Amino acid sequence: MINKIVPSAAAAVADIHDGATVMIGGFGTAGMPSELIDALIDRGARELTIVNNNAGNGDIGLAALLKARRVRKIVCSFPRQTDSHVFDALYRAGEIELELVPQGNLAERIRAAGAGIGAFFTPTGFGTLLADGKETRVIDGRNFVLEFPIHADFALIKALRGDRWGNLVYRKTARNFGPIMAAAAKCAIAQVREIVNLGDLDPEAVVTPGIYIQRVIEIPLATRVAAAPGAAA
Amino acid sequence: MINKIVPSAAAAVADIHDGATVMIGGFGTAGMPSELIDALIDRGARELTIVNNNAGNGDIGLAALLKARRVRKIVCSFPRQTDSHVFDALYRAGEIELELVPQGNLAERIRAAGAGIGAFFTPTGFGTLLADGKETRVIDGRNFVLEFPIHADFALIKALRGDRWGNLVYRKTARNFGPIMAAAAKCAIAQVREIVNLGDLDPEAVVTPGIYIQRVIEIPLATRVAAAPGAAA
Amino acid sequence: MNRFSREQMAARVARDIPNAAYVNLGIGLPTMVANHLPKDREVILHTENGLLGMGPAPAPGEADPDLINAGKQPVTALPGASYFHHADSFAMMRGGHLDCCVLGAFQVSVAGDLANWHTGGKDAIPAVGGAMDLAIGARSVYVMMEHQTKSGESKIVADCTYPVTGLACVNRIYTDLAVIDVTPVGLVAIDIVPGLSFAELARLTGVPLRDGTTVADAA
Amino acid sequence: MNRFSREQMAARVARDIPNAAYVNLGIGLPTMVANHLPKDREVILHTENGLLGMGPAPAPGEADPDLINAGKQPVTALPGASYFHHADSFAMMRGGHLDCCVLGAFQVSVAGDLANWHTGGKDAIPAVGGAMDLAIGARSVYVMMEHQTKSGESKIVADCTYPVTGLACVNRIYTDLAVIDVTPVGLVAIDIVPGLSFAELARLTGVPLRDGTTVADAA
Repeated sequence: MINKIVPSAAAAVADIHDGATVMIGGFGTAGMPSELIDALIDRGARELTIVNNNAGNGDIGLAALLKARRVRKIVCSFPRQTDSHVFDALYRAGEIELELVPQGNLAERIRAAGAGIGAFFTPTGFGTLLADGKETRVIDGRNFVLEFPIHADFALIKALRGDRWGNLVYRKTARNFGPIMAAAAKCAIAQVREIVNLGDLDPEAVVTPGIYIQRVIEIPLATRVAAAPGAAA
Repeated sequence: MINKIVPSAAAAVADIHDGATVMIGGFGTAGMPSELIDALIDRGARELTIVNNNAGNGDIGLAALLKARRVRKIVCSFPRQTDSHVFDALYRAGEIELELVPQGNLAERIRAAGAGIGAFFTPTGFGTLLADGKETRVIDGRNFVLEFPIHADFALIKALRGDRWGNLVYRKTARNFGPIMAAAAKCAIAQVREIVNLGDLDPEAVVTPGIYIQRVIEIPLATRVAAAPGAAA
Repeated sequence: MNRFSREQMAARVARDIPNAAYVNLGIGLPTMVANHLPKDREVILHTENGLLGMGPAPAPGEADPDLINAGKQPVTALPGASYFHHADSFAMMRGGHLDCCVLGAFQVSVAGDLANWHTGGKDAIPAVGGAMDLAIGARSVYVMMEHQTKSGESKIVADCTYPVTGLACVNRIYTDLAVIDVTPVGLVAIDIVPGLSFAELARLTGVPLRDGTTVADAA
Repeated sequence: MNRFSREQMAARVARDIPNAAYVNLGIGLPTMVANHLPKDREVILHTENGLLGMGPAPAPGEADPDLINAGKQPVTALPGASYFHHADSFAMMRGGHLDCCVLGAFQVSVAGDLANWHTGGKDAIPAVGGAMDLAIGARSVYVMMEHQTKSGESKIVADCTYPVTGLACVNRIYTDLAVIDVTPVGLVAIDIVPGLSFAELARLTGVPLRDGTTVADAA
């Protein structure tokens, strides 16, 4: 029998090693797998390369991982936000490397890794600082830049529901990078609000087929909210 | 108000011109938009370039379009089938041009057209006859072939349900090429079994967002079956 | 000097967006355009974080943290909306399927080059988001910005001094002083704030500018 | 000469597919493997026309023309199945996510080159389908074929004389005479039909072949 369900967030991230490339889903906090990130902080892996759209918000989730000095490099499109003070301080101190990628190229490079594409010509970024030194080509009279896939060792993503095969459905705009990161990583770990029985997800509406997911951990919606006062007590 | 619903298959294809490139959905007969193809035959456009996975089955649908000598060239992955006698005869007589494309490259080239990708490196076909004369490159020690997008003037596809914005859901493996062809064509025309009210389709389960669809025509399942005896009478 | 207000600018942009258009409104000033779309038009809004058919801000207390726009503000979804992942969303943009996007800018050049992502300052932390994809992806790129910097320099320039977002991508510029088309023959003012002469506008703009207002009247 | 039957070949392939594997079974002989998968293993079948979690053929009268496999035969979908479009399906294959595919072949070379799509004959109409994607996409590519042509020539060759489907892509060959691994040091027979000596197999194969059966016994 196939059973990708793991008993705890700690178990889910137990083999994330120093120096790993880890994709983390989410657009801001929508779709951010906070409990998996917390488990990764507890796990203690260092010198990580993180791929995310942003570079952390406030002091929780990805920001907490940065604050704990576990991240050597971040690949993202939009680090600077009103509440990205953790990243901002590390960056200004020269203590974190930044690879800035236009958001669509970031998404397409992640997609290319999962789809077995070796490289692709994109019009985005042509003639800008972010294409400096990159190969370009004119195709049908239009300018393109050659971009390469971004692969990862692990992906941490958040979905709404999953089953023991790893099939996933998401919730609203929290879907964002989850499906493509799952496919781009050797080991994709999904936290879901609810684990359902095999066959409960409509096969027409499954967004991430289970083939892309190696581990599923159930984190009910109430857990985090309920845990906060307890942790403070 | 936006209303992409057209009253008849004839109206839906009324501007398909001689020499147009027309993508036709379907894998064999699953997902083949037979009524739209029949309307295209009635329309009379000639010298068409057709993009489809196959080259027609039996004497209906795409095979009938070929039989009516409307097709100058076909781009497909699998023309030869047990019931592809119409294509076989035209091909052997040198009366139709064939561009044979590995199925995954066909799908990815169609996807690239809709996604604004200028070209991409694929491992599929490297070292084979079907990559003869094409640019190749070694990336990370692996061999790739450069492939270019396939754009179309029109796409004819079949879906299960649609709404007045053009949102579509499909049925089982009849989904196949529909979503990517819709995005690759300047004008995508969908025949659906049922038109539903705006808002009836679950936004989490819409497969083709309406932005890719220009026209929707309702062809209930019963029509074709019921029409056959009538036509014979 | 008389100036178009931000609301007037937003209303002017909204007037130029036709029924049935698919539109992406950038972060900041462009977001205001949504409030001015004529009620008799159905315009479908795209947000690059994976939603087509975006609705207005939710009623107080009804914000859903999983339903946000590209500026990470809570929004709603209209009947007919659809969700999709980031690669699909940017394929939609890059593939030329959006009729129009409206963006803020630091500078626009006479050739339509856009600078709106980075001041290039040494201590500035760069962030690009989806700006470069929007700049090259939409069929029409409209820019909304003040005509001049706070120190009175024209933001419409011969060549961008800020790092560019995209080359030759802007089609029309809406400022607090005028509406200016970027055309193959150069910049053409098609609308000027009441009380400002074309000659004065041209002087303030500081780059070659044609008067398209009289032509428009004659047409 | 004793030969493995087609059923025996299919059973032998099925034995080598582990629990939890994602597998694509090609058209023809490979399709039979599905009937021999051990009941205590859960193996998930992919069909390139857009289905993961494919089930067996439907009961008589229950065929659904919208639910077919790559050979266009009616199939079913198991609980846990999912449907996707063609670009997503081939991304799954090309991206190396399938553990294994099983394909028929005209020829396999000592380097693991595969020829299975075209005889190259002047009057043959070429058709490739998903063969080239499967050949390069799956982590392990298993070939099932008769060891010899009808005229007695080995289908395992120094170099393919038929047009190739993919280069250096085959990992293991299942024939009616043997099971042969394609390894960096050359072909290694790991199983031989009872009654056939390795020397005789090597002679019939006609290309350099190592005996891996005794090594396996010793291990």
